[in-house]
Amino acid sequence: MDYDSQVRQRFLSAHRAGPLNDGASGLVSGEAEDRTLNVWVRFQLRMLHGAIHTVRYNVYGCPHTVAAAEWTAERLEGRPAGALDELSMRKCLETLGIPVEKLGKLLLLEDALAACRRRLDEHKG
Amino acid sequence: MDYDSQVRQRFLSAHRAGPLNDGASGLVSGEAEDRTLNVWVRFQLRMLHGAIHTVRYNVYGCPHTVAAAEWTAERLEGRPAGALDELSMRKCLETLGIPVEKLGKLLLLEDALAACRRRLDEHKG
Amino acid sequence: MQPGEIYLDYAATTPVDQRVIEAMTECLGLEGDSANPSSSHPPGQRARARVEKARAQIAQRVGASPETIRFTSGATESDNLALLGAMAANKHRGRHLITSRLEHKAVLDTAGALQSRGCTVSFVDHDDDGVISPDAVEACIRDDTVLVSIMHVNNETGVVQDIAAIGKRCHQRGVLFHADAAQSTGKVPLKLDDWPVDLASLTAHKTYGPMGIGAIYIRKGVNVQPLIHGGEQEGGLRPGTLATHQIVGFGEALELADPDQEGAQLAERRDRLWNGLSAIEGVRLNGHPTQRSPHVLNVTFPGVQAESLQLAVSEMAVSTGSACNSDIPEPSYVLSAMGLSDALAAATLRFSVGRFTTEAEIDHVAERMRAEVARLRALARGAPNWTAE
Amino acid sequence: MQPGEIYLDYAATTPVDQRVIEAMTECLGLEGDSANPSSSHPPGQRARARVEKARAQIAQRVGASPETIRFTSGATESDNLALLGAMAANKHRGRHLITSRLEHKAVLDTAGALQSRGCTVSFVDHDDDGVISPDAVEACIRDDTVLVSIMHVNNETGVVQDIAAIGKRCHQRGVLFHADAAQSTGKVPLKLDDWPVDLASLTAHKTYGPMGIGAIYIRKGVNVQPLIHGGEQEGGLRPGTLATHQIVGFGEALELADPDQEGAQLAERRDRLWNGLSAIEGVRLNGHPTQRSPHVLNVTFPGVQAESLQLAVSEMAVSTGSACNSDIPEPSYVLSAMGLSDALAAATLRFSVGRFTTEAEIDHVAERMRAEVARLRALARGAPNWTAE
Ligand SMILES: Cc1ncc(COP(=O)(O)O)c(C=O)c1O
Ligand SMILES: Cc1ncc(COP(=O)(O)O)c(C=O)c1O
Repeated sequence: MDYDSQVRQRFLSAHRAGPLNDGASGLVSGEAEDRTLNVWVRFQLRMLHGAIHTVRYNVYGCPHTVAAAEWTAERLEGRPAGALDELSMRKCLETLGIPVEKLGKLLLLEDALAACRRRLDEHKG
Repeated sequence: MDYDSQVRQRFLSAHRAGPLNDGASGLVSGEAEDRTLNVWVRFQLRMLHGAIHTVRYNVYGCPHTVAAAEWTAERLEGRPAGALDELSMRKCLETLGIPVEKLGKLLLLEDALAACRRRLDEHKG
Repeated sequence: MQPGEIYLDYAATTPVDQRVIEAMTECLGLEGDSANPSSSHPPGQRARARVEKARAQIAQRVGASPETIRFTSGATESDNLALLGAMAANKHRGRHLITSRLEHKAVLDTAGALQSRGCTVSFVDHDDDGVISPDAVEACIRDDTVLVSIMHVNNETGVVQDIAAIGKRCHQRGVLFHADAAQSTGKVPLKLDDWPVDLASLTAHKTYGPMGIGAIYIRKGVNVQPLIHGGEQEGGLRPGTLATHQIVGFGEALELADPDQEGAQLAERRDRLWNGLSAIEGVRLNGHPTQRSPHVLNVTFPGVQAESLQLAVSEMAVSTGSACNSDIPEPSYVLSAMGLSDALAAATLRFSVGRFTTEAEIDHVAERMRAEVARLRALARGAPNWTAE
Repeated sequence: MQPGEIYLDYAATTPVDQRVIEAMTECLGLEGDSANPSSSHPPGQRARARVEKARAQIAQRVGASPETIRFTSGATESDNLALLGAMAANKHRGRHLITSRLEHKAVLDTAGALQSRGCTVSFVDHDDDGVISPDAVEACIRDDTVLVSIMHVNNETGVVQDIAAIGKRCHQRGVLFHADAAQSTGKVPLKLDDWPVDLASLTAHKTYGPMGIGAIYIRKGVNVQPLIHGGEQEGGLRPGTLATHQIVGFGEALELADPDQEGAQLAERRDRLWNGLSAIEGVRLNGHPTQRSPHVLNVTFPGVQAESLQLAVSEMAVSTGSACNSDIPEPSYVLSAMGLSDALAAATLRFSVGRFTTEAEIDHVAERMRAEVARLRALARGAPNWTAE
């Protein structure tokens, strides 16, 4: 498999990997998994003043999935909560040069973000 | 094709090739040919005191046939006329290391010798 | 390899030995024995002599007589020729083939092609260690069985089948026996003429010979129909200009291969590696623990994906999935057949050691694997159980 | 070759060019790009990149796009794949094949195999110069014709068929066209994508590349069934580990081959040789006098047997009969089909010149041929007419 350097670098560094301290306040998290696709992912967001302050993730997956999780975390930090709905995995695919066959796996990241969004709405509601 | 050195050497030298002077006396000759085998051969013998004094041949054929003609000429010179009947091409095959597939061609040499023998008998008779 | 890279994928292919390269080069240029070995002129005959010398070298190494060895383009072609050729030439005996789910795709896909041509195929069972019992093979034999095809050394797990015992059952029942021996040569001794084997597939590139040349062993008297037509080469069974340098390389490689001596060295390296890896929690060695070839180690690291592990340790060439077909990463059908879940199969790497593997390399690999498995497991912390079961 | 030997059998095979040997060697040892090109690790990917570079080099030289080129073990296999594979994949269109009696055995014997499987085969006529007219091909086309297979350059006579014109007729009638181009590359320009050719057979070893590697050109959209099964290599059409060094050698060889420039040089050598030989009484040049490849000269010396002539001049490697099959010396079926008697066919030698042929060699050969033909004719003095007619 020939990995784009964008993928390689994010997979190897995975700066934003790892859980946030569960005890802290303003924390939402969302998971998604697909056994047939062999992927599991969890995002954790620390919200501050209605914006996404910090993003952390844990992921079990192929290098593309890991890199996409890292990219997602990068993109979300500092953005308003609405960004959760706007983030497109097709965009991720393009930016990181990920083969289109992997889109199915990447869409699980969207699912995990949607779960975060739901939690956020619950908190508000 | 891998030729035995015995074949190679006789084919390349062909010492006894070429016609005898037709004008001379005591000369018999015999030919044989087979178009399907792509072979023609002629032996000429000079007889002296009832023995074979000199043998010459012309031949159109493969290297094995040429070498066998040379070998035949070698063997006959200095022998009594009876040698014409005794010479065996199986012997030739063995001595020169000729593949057995070539026996058909070699047997034409026997035919040519038999023709010589008949001429000899006619002369006597 | 580039500086710093460690090659541990000898089961996929082996670098050509320097001595083999030299023998090959002697057949290549204008100054070499570069004529067509079917040509009747002296340079052609010299090339032919080299071909025949190589045939004898190969025959000698696998315990066969030279006229049983026919050159092909590799074990894939040999497997095809064995299965398609023997089934076609023995139609009068029936149309039933027996093989296993652990075979290389060259056998499995050919069995599939035979099915689509009206043959029936039975798959013999194996145990969880990937071992096929002679009893199980015999139980599959029917009146219309023509051929049994069971590999000698499995390319993914290294498990060795007892082909002498399996072949014996076949012969007792009047059935032909084919063994794919692509992974055996130089690692496990072969005695083809002595064993009840009718057909065997060999290849050069798993034994420090060149890629693209192989052979089929055909026991005297066994009928096989050619796949390829045109020309009298290899007794009409496999026409096409004989590739002198490739054949010479194959011959030289098998001349150098010495399973008795080299096998012990490989086993020592492999065991050292397993020693280093088994410190990792939960690792599991796939395939029979002792009935195995000395060059392969198939290891599952529950909770991490092999594809990620491979990229993490990309200075080492190790294999995910089935070596010969890893264009498309999908869980190994061999491991699945041996009962591994998809997740575990996808958490598996094949390490294969060879002539040029050093102890220092082994130690480095073990250390790096421990570190990267830990990192990737941390990355996946919180994942559900199915990812590691 | 050994010192003093003169190689004039370039149509049988060519010595590998030194630059090609170097490129091949880079893929062979532990330091080289010696991994399996199907492996997903970095060394595997480097080998894969070399394979794809070679594919592009080959495609470029034959006027094709890279994805139309699939590697095989040589033109024999490609011919088989073209004929068997296209007939099998297009059964719904019919079961009729058209070819000629001048084809290589790889085509003729495969046509025979198709006949024994229920296909019908028509042989298109040619003139005494060995030229096949597009009209004659068209006249053979029937409603159930699937494929026409006509070679580009004849391996015995060097006659070039107008495959663009023949292919055009095929396409007008909705029939597939295969051209065996084994002898063309580097001597005669090929424009496969531009020409109405669906399938073409290529080989490396006639163009200073290695023996044992070839390719099949398959126009986009043309269906061909594989002969060999197992693995996804070459889009599943031709499985088996890709032989990197062989493919790289093939690519490099075609990169170096330049028909425009080299063809002129070959023609000049060939004409010099013909000049020297035509001084011999009664000699006759077989095949069309101008519609021919620059590397082959097929000459009959009435009244002498080629086998004897070959041994007499054994310092020169020239070919009697059909080059690829001269294990068994029998009159060439190509020359017989062109109307030569058995005796004349057996009095024929093929001289083929190449990149390394020098003028001094040519002059030596012409002189030696004159002397030895004279000697052998003297030896056969008195022979009946049929030996020279
Ligand atoms: C067991 C087995 N059979 C067959 C093959 C195919 O061999 P080749 O690459 O020579 O076609 C391989 C490896 O690729 C193998 O490991
Ligand atoms: C016209 C032609 N076709 C096919 C072949 C077979 O090619 P290969 O030797 O690559 O199998 C040859 C030469 O051998 C040839 O000259």
